[in-house]
Amino acid sequence: MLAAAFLAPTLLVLAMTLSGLLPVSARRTARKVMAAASPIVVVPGVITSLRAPTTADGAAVADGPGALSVPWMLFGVELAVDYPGRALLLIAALLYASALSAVTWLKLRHAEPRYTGLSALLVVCYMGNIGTYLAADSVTFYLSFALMSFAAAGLVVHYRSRSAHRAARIYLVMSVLSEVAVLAALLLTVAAGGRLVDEAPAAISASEHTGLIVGLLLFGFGVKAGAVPLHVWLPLAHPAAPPAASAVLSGAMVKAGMIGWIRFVPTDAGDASEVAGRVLLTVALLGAFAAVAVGLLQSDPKVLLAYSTVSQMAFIAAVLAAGLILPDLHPATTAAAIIYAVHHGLAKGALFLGVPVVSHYGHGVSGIVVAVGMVGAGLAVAGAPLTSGAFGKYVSKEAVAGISVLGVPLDAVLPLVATGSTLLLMRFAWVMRRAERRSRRAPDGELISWVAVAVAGIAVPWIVGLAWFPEGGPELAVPGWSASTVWDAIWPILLGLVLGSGIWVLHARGRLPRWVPRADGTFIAPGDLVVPEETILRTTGRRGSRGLDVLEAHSMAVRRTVAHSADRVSELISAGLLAGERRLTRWEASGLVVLLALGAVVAASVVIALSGGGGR
Amino acid sequence: MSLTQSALGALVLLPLLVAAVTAVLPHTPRRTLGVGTALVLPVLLAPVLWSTAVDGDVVDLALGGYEPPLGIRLRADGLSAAFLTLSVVVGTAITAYAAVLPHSTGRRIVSPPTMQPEGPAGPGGGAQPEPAEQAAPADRPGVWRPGHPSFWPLWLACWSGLNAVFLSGDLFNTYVGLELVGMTAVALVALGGRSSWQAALRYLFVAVLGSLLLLIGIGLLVSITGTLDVLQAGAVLADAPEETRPAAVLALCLITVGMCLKVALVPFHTWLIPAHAGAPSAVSPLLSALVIKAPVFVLLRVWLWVVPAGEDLAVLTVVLSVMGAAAVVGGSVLALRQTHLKPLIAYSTVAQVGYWFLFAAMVGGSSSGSPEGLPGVDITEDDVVSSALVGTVAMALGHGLAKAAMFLAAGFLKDLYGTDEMDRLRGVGQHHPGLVMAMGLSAVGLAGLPISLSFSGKWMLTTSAVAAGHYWAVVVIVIGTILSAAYLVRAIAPLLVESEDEGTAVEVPEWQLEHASVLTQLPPLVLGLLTIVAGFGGALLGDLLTVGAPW
Amino acid sequence: MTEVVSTVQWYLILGTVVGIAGTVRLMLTRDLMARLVAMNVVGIGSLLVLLALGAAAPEIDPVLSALVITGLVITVAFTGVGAVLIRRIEGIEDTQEEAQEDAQEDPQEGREDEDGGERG
Amino acid sequence: MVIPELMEEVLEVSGRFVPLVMVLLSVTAAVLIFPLREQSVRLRSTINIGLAVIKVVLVALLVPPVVVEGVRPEFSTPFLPGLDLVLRVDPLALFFAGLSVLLWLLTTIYAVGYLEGKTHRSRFFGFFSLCVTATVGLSFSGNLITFLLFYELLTLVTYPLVAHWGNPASVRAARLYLRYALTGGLSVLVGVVWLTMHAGPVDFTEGGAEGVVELARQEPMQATVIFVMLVGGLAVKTAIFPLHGWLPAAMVAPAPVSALLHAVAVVKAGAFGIVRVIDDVYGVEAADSLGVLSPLLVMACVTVLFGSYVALRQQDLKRRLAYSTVSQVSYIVIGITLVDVIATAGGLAHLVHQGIMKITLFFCAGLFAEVLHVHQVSEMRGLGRRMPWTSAAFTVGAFGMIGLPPTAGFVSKWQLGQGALASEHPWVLLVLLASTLLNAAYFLPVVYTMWFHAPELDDEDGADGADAADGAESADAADGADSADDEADDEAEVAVREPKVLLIPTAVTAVLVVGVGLIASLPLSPWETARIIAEGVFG
Repeated sequence: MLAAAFLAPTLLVLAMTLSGLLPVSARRTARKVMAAASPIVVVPGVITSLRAPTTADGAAVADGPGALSVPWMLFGVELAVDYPGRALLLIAALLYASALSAVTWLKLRHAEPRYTGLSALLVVCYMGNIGTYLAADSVTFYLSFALMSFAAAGLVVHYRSRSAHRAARIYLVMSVLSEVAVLAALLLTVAAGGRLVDEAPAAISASEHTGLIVGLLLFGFGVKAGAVPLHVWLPLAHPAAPPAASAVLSGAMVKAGMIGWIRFVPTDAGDASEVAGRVLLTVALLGAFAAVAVGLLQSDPKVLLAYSTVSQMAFIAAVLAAGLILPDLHPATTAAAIIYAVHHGLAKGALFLGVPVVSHYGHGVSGIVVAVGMVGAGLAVAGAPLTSGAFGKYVSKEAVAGISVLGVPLDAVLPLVATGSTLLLMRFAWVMRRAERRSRRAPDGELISWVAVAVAGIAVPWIVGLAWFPEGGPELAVPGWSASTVWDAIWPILLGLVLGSGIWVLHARGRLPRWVPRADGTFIAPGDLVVPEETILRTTGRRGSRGLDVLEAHSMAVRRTVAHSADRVSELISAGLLAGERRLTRWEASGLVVLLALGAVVAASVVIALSGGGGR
Repeated sequence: MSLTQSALGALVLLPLLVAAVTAVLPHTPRRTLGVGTALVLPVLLAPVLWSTAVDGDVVDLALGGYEPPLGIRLRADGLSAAFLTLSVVVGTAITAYAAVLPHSTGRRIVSPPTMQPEGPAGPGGGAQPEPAEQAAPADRPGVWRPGHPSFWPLWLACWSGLNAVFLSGDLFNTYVGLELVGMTAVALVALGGRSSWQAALRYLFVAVLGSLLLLIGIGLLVSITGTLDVLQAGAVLADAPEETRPAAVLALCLITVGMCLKVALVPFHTWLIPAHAGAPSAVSPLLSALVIKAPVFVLLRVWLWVVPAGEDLAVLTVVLSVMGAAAVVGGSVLALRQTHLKPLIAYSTVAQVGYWFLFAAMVGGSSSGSPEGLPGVDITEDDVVSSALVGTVAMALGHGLAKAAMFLAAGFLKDLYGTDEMDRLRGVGQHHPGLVMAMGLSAVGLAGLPISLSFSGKWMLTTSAVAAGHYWAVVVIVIGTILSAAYLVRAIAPLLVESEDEGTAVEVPEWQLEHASVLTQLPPLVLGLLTIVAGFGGALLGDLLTVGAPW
Repeated sequence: MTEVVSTVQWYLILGTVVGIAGTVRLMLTRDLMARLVAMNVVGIGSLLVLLALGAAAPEIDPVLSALVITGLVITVAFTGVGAVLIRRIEGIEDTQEEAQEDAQEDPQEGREDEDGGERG
Repeated sequence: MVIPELMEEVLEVSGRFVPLVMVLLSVTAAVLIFPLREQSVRLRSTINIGLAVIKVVLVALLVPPVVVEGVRPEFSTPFLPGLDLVLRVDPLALFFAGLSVLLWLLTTIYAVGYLEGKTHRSRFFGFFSLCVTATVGLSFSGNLITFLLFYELLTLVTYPLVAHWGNPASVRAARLYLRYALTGGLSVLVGVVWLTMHAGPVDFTEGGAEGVVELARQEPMQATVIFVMLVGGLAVKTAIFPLHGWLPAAMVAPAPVSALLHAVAVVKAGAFGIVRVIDDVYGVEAADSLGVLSPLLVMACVTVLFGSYVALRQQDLKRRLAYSTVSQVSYIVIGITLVDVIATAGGLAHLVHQGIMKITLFFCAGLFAEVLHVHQVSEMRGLGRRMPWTSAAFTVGAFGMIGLPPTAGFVSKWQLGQGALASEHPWVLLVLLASTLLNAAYFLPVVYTMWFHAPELDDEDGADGADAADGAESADAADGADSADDEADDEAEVAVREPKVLLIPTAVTAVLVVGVGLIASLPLSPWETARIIAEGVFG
């Protein structure tokens, strides 16, 4: 079944490709049928996730249905479904299935342009994405990572608009940098003996280049996970993609960076781990709040959601960083990160998928359903009690107890992220409420998939956190119903609500101070840092290339001069020879030469005759 | 007299006889007889080659039964067999070419008032219409026509002379053969019409001077040794008393200078360019491929078989090899500067001659830098000389094959298009793929690139140069190879490129193109292929040359 | 090595001097006819040398005599060819008429004879 | 299992003739083709392709006995006094010969289509066959002199191919090529002569020829000079900086010729020669102790970066590919000079991998030029829509060049990286990564433009008419054509017919690029074979 999880999408994409051989009309039909069938390819993945056994400590059972070894492929492909893989596989399958059905189960006139191609790309991304979760050897991991990264560029640029092109360009540049960093790190890891993912952290910490490898890993996966300041592509790419694609980008793909950290960064590498943890924690906290600040100033709902993703991923990063700083916490932080990731993936997926749903179904009876769903998802992201968000936040907070930043305990800082989320989501709700409503249409794949994800967002995190949680794993704190627990979950949200309402009231009355930037996406453009970066790069690029042009011109000039003088010299030589030859061609000259030769012979023989003493 | 021996005699006498007969025959039978001879000679060659190459015997024949010192003695050892093979192969190919394309044999004047005294089907007349006739006004009595019937007797006599030189066992014979070759060669050059007469005369003077020097040298040797026989003279000189040595050296010097004149070693090469370039298309290849091989052969004989090596020859060997090096480099550079095809090829001959004289350095012995005694090296003096000999002979033979093909092709183009200026011949190669292919193959041979006989020769020569410590020779060979590749590309590449400027392109009447049938392209192509194929015969040649070798 | 020697040496020296003088002339003149004559002088000089060499031995060497005779014949033959060529070349430089006459008398036959003579 | 057994018997009986037959087969093709008339297309193609297929089959049959059982069929004949021509089949020989014959078959098919209706085809295919003769001979050469012969032959027979169009530009380029190659060849020649003087006829022996090793021990100075001459000469064909000048110029040749120059014939012959010299003549240890490998490594690294950098600055597609070749071929040299089993294997594997990838790219470039007259990178907008299959193949090739998994390029790059880390020069990893970045920098924009920009059509109005195909997808071989959608009518208008004869070989190589990478660990895959060879080299 594990093999089928990969084979099914491969076959589908192959079939879609090969249908290009058919005549035009047949090709169109075939592709339409296949696109409509595409959500089915996740079924083996779901089954695998549900049925694959894990051992008591969360590892995959060797020789079981949750492990697969293909020794002839590449350098031996190893796949294993362990606890993190299983959990993430499930949400990935759900998200992708929803995205696919949102794209394909529509009336033709409602569908995206080129939706069959989009669905094929989604399927490819799916393969790569679940590959990163399930890979048990470094090469396979890299393969999946690269596959996903590059296929996603197609999602980003789908609309072909100017902004989509810009987003895709920046996305590709960042992806390539991340790929190279990851490649370098993995090469070093494997060289140190960490071919299998299980052995990788130990190998890294035993290697001579631990610091370097960890740095590369932080950077490489940081790009993918949207860690500040490497997040710049994210607020551009996620909004640029079609909503369904944004859902998987935000919900599943960014988790590939997280799983990379979890799989590879060693905790027992002493200083290296600690430094890495500190660095990660710093940037994570910075990102978690800065993203909120920047996000609040945006006006595009999808950009808002993207910044929310940056903030949420920073939250996860902070949790993981705690595990690096205090290795004892590691099992707990990892588990917490997984659960949080599951929750966030579904909730954020629901929000992204909800953007078009609101505009299409956001009135009348269906509007109520939609509103409920969206608010639910939003509350989940904010971490309101009873929601999966509360579960994730609670688990995380428990896991990081014992770490402090600048003297403030981390578990006291993290809830403030929820405040930020609340603010962002209020802004999101505000923007969405004013968003244009299009003509209503009959329930179709868009609505169904949104509903499915929203429902899954309620149930799945609990399954993952409770039913599947490995018995031998760290002790998992489940939020109880004590007042303090509930209060802990609620106060950040309330704080956010108060702040947000305050701002809104001020704004509504026009009392906002003049210096406060207006939230129209102009004060700080989406992608924040990327704007100056782009400018700098463009300038240096232009200057650099001009400099190189000059250099090249000079080297060409030198070369030409050298070649020219060489030509001159050879010309002189051959001209000299030619002149000599011309002179020699005259009979008298050549005769003189002959005479000289003969004279030399005679003279020589006279000398020999005299010295030899012999006579004729 | 065994079959082989009679074949030996016939190789010399048959062409001579046929030459005498053709001289008194009308023109068409001359051609037939010539072709017949060319068909017979390979058959005669076979037994000779068999007994030298396979059985390893030296074939000996005293003509008319007279023994040395007076008798005419033919002897075929390995060296003879090698050169003889060249003579027969190239000779046959050129005969075929001349027979197929009679107008390649020269130009003659006929008088229109008495309208074609030999009839239109004469060997020169061919079957083609003659537009020149219309062009020539009636009041101009003399008209140049392509084709010259005298080619046949002259060429056959020349062939006989060549074989005589290669087969002669005594110096007298060598001299006579060489004279026969020289005389007929001069006459053959003169067949090229008005423009070639000056060149022929110049050639004549040089040839005579060279012959006289040879004659004096031979006389000196005879007066010392009392015999004309090569082997006997060599044996006598080897044991000769010290006081005869200067005379022997003087003889050697005279012969060497004489032969250098005839072979056109730089700086005695100036006669060669007009002679070879101006000769008719069927003659240039003969001159370049065969005629200058005769003096080379004589030199090899005298240096290796007759006069024993000694310290006192050191200066001479150095001078010769330096001249050789100068020829390689200078000839190649001058070839690069030519604008016409045939002079370019003639200069290439000058350059090639240089290679054969690098051999002198190897005969002169090893320099101090020789790698003897280094790990894995076990070279003796004899090895150096013998591999140098193999190399030189291989290069000479390779040159013979390749140059014959090259000159045939160039002459063909010149005849057809009326010019051999390379700029004007742009793109004409498109009409004659076989011809260009032949030129390409022979260019490989001339440049000494693998796989070709010249390459094998260069290899052996380089090896022995390195073994003898003459590293400079390697440099010369390398430079020569690069330059030769350069000028050959310069010669051939334009043929393949369409003319950029339509105005300069030469036009060829349709009938002439038709006339340039596949058959005419065959001889150069075969020779070109042989150049390449013979490259695999290096080892065979090495074995062959040990037959009757002086060591 | 008695008084015979001196005679022989005289001849040798004479031959050498004649030969060298001829060569110098041959090599340095532009006049074709002069060159042809000089060529013959060289021939005679070398034949003198050969004769002297033949005489140096205790008894006259027949081989050298044979060489001399052959050399003589060959020189004559070459002179003939040379003469024909010179005539033609000068003919070109002279008037048109002459050149045509030269051509019409089919000079090849003459040359064949010379070849034949050489062979004999 | 009948066939291998049969093959074994055949090998026993006529073993020594097998390599000879391989060489002669191509000569036969040339001899048969040269005299053919221009018009007899079918006969010529039949001869060409038929013989090419036979050779592929022969090589395939030779693989099991030679690689697995260690049989070494050998043919030798005297060439010069004391020197033999030796043809021997060993795994490395078979490795290279396999690449040659396979790609040759494909290129021949491509060329048949490419040259349809053009002039001088008999000449072209004749020299084409001679070219493969030289390459096959080169691979089976059992000693230096044989190698040299075929090496020079290769130079000569490629000259008419480069000059094929007969216009001044191509003749100039061909002359430049000849100048470079002949000079290099002479350097090799002198080196070989010198070496032969000291060490006798140098047989290729795993771990180094005896005499040469001895020489290197006793006369390191001379051995070094000879090494420099040999490798310096070979480096010309390998286009190692600064001897690469001819390669971009030679781009004027017909596309199949460029393809084979870059993928198999010329460039690879040089690289193969360097492998032979280092591994089988000097032996890695001896060469390493001479201290000549590190400078060569540095040169190769400089070439890798330089080639990529210059490629980045090219706007002409073929020139960009040419400089990419300059860069990529030096990977092989890097692998060999790192003195490590894995690195050597990686380098050797790249010999084959680069060939497959580069030939794909050149096939595509040829198709673009032929069908739509696209030569500049800037003209490639929307090609994915107009020529989906070709674009897909190009994408696969480009991803291979960048070294993305699971393409063949990834396999060799990964192993080179591993080898570098295991060797004494871990810094080479930096070069590899920098090159990856540069490769991405000059290939990704091309791929991106192809797929995600609208084609420039005179009658095209919509800006969003571009085709939705996954240019970024690397998983599937000939993907990217999954484009049909509601706008299929539009597509039918924009898409052009891609000639099948040209497309099929292109598709096959593209599939191979991914296939070879995917099955890297299967026995007898290029990578596994390279590993076996490398293990032989290091004893």
